[in-house]
Amino acid sequence: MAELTYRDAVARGIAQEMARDPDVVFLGEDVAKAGGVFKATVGLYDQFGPLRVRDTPISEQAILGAAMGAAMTGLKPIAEIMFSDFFAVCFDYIANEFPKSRYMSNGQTKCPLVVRTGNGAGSRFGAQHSQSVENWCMMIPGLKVVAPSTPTDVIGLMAAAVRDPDPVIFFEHKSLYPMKGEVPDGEIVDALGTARTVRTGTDATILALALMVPRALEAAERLKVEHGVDCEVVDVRSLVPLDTQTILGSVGRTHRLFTVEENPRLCGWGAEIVSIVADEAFYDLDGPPVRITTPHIPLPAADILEDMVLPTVERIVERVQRSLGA
Amino acid sequence: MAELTYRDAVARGIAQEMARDPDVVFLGEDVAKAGGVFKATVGLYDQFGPLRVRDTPISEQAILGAAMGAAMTGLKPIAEIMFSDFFAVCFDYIANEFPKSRYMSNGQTKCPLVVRTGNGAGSRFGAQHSQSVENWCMMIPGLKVVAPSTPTDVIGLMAAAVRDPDPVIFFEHKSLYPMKGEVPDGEIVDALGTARTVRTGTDATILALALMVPRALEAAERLKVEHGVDCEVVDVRSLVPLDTQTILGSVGRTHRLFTVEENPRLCGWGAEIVSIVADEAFYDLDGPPVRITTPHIPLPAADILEDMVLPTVERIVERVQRSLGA
Amino acid sequence: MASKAGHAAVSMDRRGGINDDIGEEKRLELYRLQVVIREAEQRAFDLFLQNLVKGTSHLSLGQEAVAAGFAAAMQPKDLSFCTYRGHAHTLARGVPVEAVLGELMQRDNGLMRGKGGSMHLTSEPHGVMGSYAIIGAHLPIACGAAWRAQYKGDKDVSVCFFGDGTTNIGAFHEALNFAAVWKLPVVFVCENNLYMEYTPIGDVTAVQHPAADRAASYGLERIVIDGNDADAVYRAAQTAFAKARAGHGPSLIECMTYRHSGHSRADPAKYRPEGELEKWKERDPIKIYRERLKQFGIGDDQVAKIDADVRRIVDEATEACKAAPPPSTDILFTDVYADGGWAWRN
Amino acid sequence: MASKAGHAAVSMDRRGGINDDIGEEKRLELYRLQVVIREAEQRAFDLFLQNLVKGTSHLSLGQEAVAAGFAAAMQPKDLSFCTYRGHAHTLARGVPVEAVLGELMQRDNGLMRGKGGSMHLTSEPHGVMGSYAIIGAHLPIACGAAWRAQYKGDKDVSVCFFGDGTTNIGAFHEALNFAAVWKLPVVFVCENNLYMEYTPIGDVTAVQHPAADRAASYGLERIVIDGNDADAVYRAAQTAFAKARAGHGPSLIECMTYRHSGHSRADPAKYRPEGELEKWKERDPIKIYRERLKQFGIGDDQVAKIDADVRRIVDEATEACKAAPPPSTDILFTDVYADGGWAWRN
Ligand SMILES: Cc1ncc(C[n+]2csc(CCOP(=O)(O)OP(=O)(O)O)c2C)c(N)n1
Ligand SMILES: Cc1ncc(C[n+]2csc(CCOP(=O)(O)OP(=O)(O)O)c2C)c(N)n1
Ligand SMILES: [Mg+2]
Ligand SMILES: [Mg+2]
Repeated sequence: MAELTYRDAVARGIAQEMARDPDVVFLGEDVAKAGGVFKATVGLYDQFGPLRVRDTPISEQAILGAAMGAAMTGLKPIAEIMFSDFFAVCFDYIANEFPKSRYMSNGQTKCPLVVRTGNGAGSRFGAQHSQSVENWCMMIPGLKVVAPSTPTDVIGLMAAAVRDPDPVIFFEHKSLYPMKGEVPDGEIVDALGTARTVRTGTDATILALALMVPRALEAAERLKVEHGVDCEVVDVRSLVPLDTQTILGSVGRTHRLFTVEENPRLCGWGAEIVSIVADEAFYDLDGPPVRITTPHIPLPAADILEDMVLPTVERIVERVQRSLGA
Repeated sequence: MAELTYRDAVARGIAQEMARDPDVVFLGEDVAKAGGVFKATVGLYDQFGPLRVRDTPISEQAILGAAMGAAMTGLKPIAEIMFSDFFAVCFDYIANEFPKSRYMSNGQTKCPLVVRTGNGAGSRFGAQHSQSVENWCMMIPGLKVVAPSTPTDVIGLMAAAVRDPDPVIFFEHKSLYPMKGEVPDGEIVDALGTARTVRTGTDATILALALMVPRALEAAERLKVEHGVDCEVVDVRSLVPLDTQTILGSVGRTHRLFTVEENPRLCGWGAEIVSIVADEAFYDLDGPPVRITTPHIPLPAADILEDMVLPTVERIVERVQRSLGA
Repeated sequence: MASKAGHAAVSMDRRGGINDDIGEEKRLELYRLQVVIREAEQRAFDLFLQNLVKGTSHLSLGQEAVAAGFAAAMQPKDLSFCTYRGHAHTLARGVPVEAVLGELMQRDNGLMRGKGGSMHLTSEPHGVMGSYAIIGAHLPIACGAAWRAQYKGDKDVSVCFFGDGTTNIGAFHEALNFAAVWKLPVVFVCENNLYMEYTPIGDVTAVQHPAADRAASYGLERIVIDGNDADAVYRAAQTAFAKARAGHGPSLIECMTYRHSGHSRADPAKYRPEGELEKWKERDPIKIYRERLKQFGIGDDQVAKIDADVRRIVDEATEACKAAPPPSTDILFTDVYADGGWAWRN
Repeated sequence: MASKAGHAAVSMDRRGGINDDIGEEKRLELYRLQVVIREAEQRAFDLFLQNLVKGTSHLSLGQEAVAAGFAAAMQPKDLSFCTYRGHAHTLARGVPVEAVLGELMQRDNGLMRGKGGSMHLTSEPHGVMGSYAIIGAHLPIACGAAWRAQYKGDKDVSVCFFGDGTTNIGAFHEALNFAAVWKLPVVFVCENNLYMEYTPIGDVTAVQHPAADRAASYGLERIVIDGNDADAVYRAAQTAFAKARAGHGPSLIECMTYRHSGHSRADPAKYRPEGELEKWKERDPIKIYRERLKQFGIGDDQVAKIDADVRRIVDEATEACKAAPPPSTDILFTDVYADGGWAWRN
């Protein structure tokens, strides 16, 4: 066991996979010599050299297109898109190329690649550098989508993503980069498609992702201490495949559902999950499922404003408590 | 009154607005001299001339960027993106520029433009030319999003979109282009943000959009005749603003909700609406809200395959009837 | 015209064959490939008129020399990246006519059993790594395949075909710069047929030669060739492939050509000035090549034999497709993911 | 170097002023603008060290001559489109220092009251039509504004500033071709400061001059100027603006310059070779311009007066910002839509 930041876990996860498999290559803007603008890939260039860790021009389409072509023909590229907001300048690969090629070719082609990206708010970067865009990817058939919340999960899910034969979009949360956690020694390999129950409870299920997980956990503690409400907290981790068994199982026990989503409200991952639960577990529900999201507005830059829009511990506590009438 | 195709309604709607306001201009690929690849803009070039109706290079980013710059400084551009799938090559404007500029500038800038596009399946064009991507836009704060299902609505909502001071994404359904309808003479101006109840009923509410509206209507007729189930059918028309009053009002009367969505399932508009209804009208619901969607797969090209994936009248009938136990 | 070979000296060798830089065998292959494309595409058009080709389709009638010239210069492991207008390039790599027509006719014997459709022809075993229907998308993808070759020390070249209109989309620019900086073994082939869908390329492009006049932006040589002359294409391809295999990076080749039919099956091509088509038909690549064969002393009988042979293959393919069932619907949910299925949940 | 003016002959006029093509008044303006930028940016950096500037910020220290030279040549109605590195261009159009620093410090007196942040400075009344933080996005947008001018017969020019790294993204290519074909009154200004974020532009670009060496791709003249010499910039701007206003279309101008600080506040810029910064500091645009003023006989007292005046303005702005409250939170939900609100439902 060692204490590691979420940031350093990224480099360790990539290094673990690059050391294992010479077909794993890594490309992106300023990722090699400079170690990335978030310093999340420091050391990889020195360890694996300029042929495997490559700086690119500011050409996001070329980055993702090249990753795809390499993946189709035998490599296992990891591509960085610096901020997830920039998916918008290379969205064709994410929406139309990676996820459709295998199907359209009736299984002839493959696309084993990982796109990792800095996602989420909290850095006061304003509306074009702070978005949570997991739903941009979740909505596209043919992708896999994960968003770890801890350093250990970063490594384990990175390994799972790199080893997965399908295109995986890997969301790192920028505000979690400095977060520390205990990480086991040795190889860590996790599984896509698995949620994790991070707190058991009986009164309600709270689903959260990435930065919202620690907030949901803290809210659950406060709900317990201050209001005697015992919440189960599930770290969704993987949006596609979605671990509906864990989610439906939890709601089946607690009979109430809350989602804590950083994305602006409309068509967020919580909407999809609520629609699944409302359909398949309607009679399990003792009250309305409630979504706690960032309001449907662009993100403001100023700290005081940004802090007001993301779901906070207070807002989660207040909303759950109000709903449960506790 | 005159009979008009949905296709011709597009040109009439645009012409109505261009005749009214000299600041309305129109640009896109092959839209001017050739009248558009769907022949939906035939005649505009002749009527309004080469300065107002302009052919562009295959440069979707330039098209939308230019539309935005023109809109910010005094024009009211209508831009065509030939197939909605191509939003993926110009998504930055849709996701990051149009909808955020006013907010980021604290209200200093404006962006009154319309992006119209051919959306949806049915033409056997395969996975990259057949998608329903309304949710790609609905999920972005700051946009408005409409998808008419009739010729009259095409004209009325086009007028509303052009006159609206915000960016509006206007989804035309490719399979509806040949559809005919009676259209009133004279100017037609509709309102964004308004759903329309196209069939009243008491047993369940069926929400549908674009091509799914005639299918939902036909299903409702069959449910009535064959199963004695009386469904209310609501043409959602406008995803943003969303007419939650009409939707919640209808569910409040029928106590059951079905959505019929052409989009692949995850994070479709129906998910959002179900999550709203489940939260705000939970105690109105007599049973699980059910989403009838295209399965979460890329679209196949072959007719026999494509016909199997979109929600059909049969599937709607079967699903509603099974849910209602009728 | 950067193809420096020009008309090489001809010398008959002892066996009566042709011994210029191309040679009889290659010339017959070039001819055959062009005829295969011509006949199969013409058949596709006929079948469309009979309502047997569904969806859209984009023919290369008139552009056969480009596909044939490049394919004839390719090694088996070289890779093709095509557009929606990709039947020609797919056939040129040896994909059976039946598999192509079957896909256009949406039959179970189609190359992708109807799942992809005419715009997405893909045959991994033939090195056809896909046909892409979003303008420009495959240029970066071809770079990636070339990167793999470079990284692994493989000697294959990735060849990426696209149209004149495609030079104005962002991905073109990103791919060219990327390929040049990384010195990738990729060859970009612009088939300049003078039109995007219905708009003349000159109306929307700042330079006369939309690809070649931009080569310098990527440190590349300016290359414009006669895309209706299969020999010229073949020579330019050989030069570019040799450069790529030697590790000297990408090439961008603009082939001047013309499509005889409309953009897609729905297009009667009324936007073309009168006489333009006729003028280009005089330079029909197959006509040119028949003359070329004659000029190099290849007999009419050999030509006739190829023609008949191809006709028979296309006829048989047509019959096989007509007889083939529609795709079995159990493939609808297969191959979304690598596990063969489509499950997005557990 | 395409700026043909060079050093024009100098002649003192009767009043002791300077009478070359630029003139004393304009020179003092050019100097003042550069000093305003230098002082305000330096202050922003100091305030960052005091933890009073939040979020990110991208300074133009060392690049002042570009902003000043263009702004001094612009008419009031001309429009500026900037990047995240846009403080300089915003200040150069006359936006008060207080409004800029207030935005960086996320105060209620900020230009956008903290809603946009340092990367999105916008001041419609000053013609600053936004600062854009997605690389390349604003080039097409500037085309659109220029299209409006062309369509309406307005005589304003849209001026679009961006960096060397931006020349490798697709939107650059689309915008340049679009502007050239439509002959739009837009001027594209590439500030080549040799680096993208931390990577030297030469490492990732196929040509030496990332903008100028591509001008021919769009039928445009190749223009590279000394971006640290405000006079050279001013002259190039005038030429380009005159061309645009005359209806002769766009220009692309590459200004060679250098940023003295890191890419953003978080960057210590360790990736630069030793001595490079020092070499460029010898060509500090403000130093150059002080010498220029002297050479043209403008007295030290005038210079000192400007320096003191600017210092006072920046000091006062700093105090005003420090005293300003944070943004009132009731603006959080305003101005998503034109009705002033954010309602996505009824
Ligand atoms: C991004 C994108 N924009 C537009 C289209 C529609 N489209 C299909 S083919 C075509 C014309 C392409 O012209 P060109 O590159 O010259 O190729 P050609 O069809 O002439 O072979 C267009 C505009 C598309 N498929 N993708
Ligand atoms: C599409 C996109 N990709 C990447 C970035 C991240 N990024 C911000 S500034 C920058 C470097 C830009 O370099 P250049 O164009 O030379 O401008 P400079 O910062 O030197 O002024 C990068 C890569 C971005 N903002 N947008
Ligand atoms: Mg063409
Ligand atoms: Mg730079």
